[in-house]
Amino acid sequence: MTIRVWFFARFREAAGVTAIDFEVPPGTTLAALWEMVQRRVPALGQESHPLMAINQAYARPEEVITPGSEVAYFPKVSGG
Amino acid sequence: MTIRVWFFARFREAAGVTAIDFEVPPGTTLAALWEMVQRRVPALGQESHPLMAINQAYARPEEVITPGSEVAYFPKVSGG
Amino acid sequence: MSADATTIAPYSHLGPEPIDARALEARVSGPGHGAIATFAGVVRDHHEGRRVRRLEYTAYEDMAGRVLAEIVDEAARRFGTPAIAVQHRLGALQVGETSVVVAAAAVHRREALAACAWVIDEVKARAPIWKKEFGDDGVFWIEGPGSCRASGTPAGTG
Amino acid sequence: MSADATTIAPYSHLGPEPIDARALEARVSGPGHGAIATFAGVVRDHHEGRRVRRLEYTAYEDMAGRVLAEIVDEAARRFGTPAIAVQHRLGALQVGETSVVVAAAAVHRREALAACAWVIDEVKARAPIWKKEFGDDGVFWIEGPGSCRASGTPAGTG
Repeated sequence: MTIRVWFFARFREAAGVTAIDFEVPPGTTLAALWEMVQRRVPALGQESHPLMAINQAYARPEEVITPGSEVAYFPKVSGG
Repeated sequence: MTIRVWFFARFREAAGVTAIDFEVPPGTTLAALWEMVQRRVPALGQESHPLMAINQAYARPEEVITPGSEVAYFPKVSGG
Repeated sequence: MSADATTIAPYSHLGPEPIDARALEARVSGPGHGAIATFAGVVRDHHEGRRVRRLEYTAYEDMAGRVLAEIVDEAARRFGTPAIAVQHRLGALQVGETSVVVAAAAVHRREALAACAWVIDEVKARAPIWKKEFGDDGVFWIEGPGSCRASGTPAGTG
Repeated sequence: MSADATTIAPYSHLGPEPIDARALEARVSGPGHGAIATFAGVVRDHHEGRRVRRLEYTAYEDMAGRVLAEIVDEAARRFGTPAIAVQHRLGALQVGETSVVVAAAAVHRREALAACAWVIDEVKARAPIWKKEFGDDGVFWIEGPGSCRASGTPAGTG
């Protein structure tokens, strides 16, 4: 399945793009997809604890990605 | 010495005046003066725990009144 | 709109004029302050189950002025910021009118929020100011957390 | 100026327009509310010892909008008042400009003050929004309590 991965803030600057599509097998977790992201975007290679979201809600690394999900990775937030 | 005693809020309504002058002996405490007030103003006879101030600062019943002091008695406050 | 940091000092005022909360906020604003906390006390339409029409605020004015000044000075020391302002209104206020405003600014939000909450607590506990309530059930003096019917005022004269 | 009590509901907004704190306060005002607590976050001129000239706020906008809505809904349940509003600004803000405002009203002051403080804490902890700092020492991404120099931006390009 194709999953579109969104980046924000410093991660977006590092990736140089707002989003990248990945082809992933069923059962892929957020953590596994993040490793794929890091291989594709070496500038994110040192980021060991990104925040993760599925369908615009925070999710844990072990969460499995379902078809059609919107996935995002980003650094610690600093609004306010 | 003559001490002017000020009343506020419900105590002022009970007294019917804003202030009363009392002639008191040296060494008179706030508590003793309050008893004099209650004899003069029977409507305040049931008020056993008024707030007390000397020279515009809260003071305890046992505090001794010095000549020229401004004394006030009033109910619990309710500003805000 | 904002004071220079070097001119910010604790401020307090007691009087019959309507309170301009924005003016108080402007007094505490400065380029080094990242947080402004404001509290407004407003006359509400009910109290202890009674329908309220208006409140009349009176004070031991000289002493209340001193107490308000002491409170903002103490807040400035306690919370490490001089940017504390309080204003309390006197006289007859209708439902919806503002009786008191506290504005506190600081570098960070915790100090601003804590100072604002502390000041309004102290004002209510210490300032010699009283509410007299006029409503559908009569006239009442509010005293601390309690209240008692004003003498010579039968029920329903609000 | 004030909403009817029956129309007051939690409100949240995220966008580039300047924030009208008075409009948020009007949203939460009602005749039954005796207390309004307001918090304003303002861009300050220093951070971690650096001189700051401006901040740029960006967000994961769809998610941040959801998170802000969740926060005000949860605050309404938690503090027993529907009168909670938050607005966060995006884009470039100069020193002194307001980035976020929370307004909370309730019958009594404790709920209003507690709700206001809780909402700003949650916004800072949970909303996917980021500050990029431009100042005399360069450009930095602020991330939680820390910060790191933006890639490709040497010192002093603020």
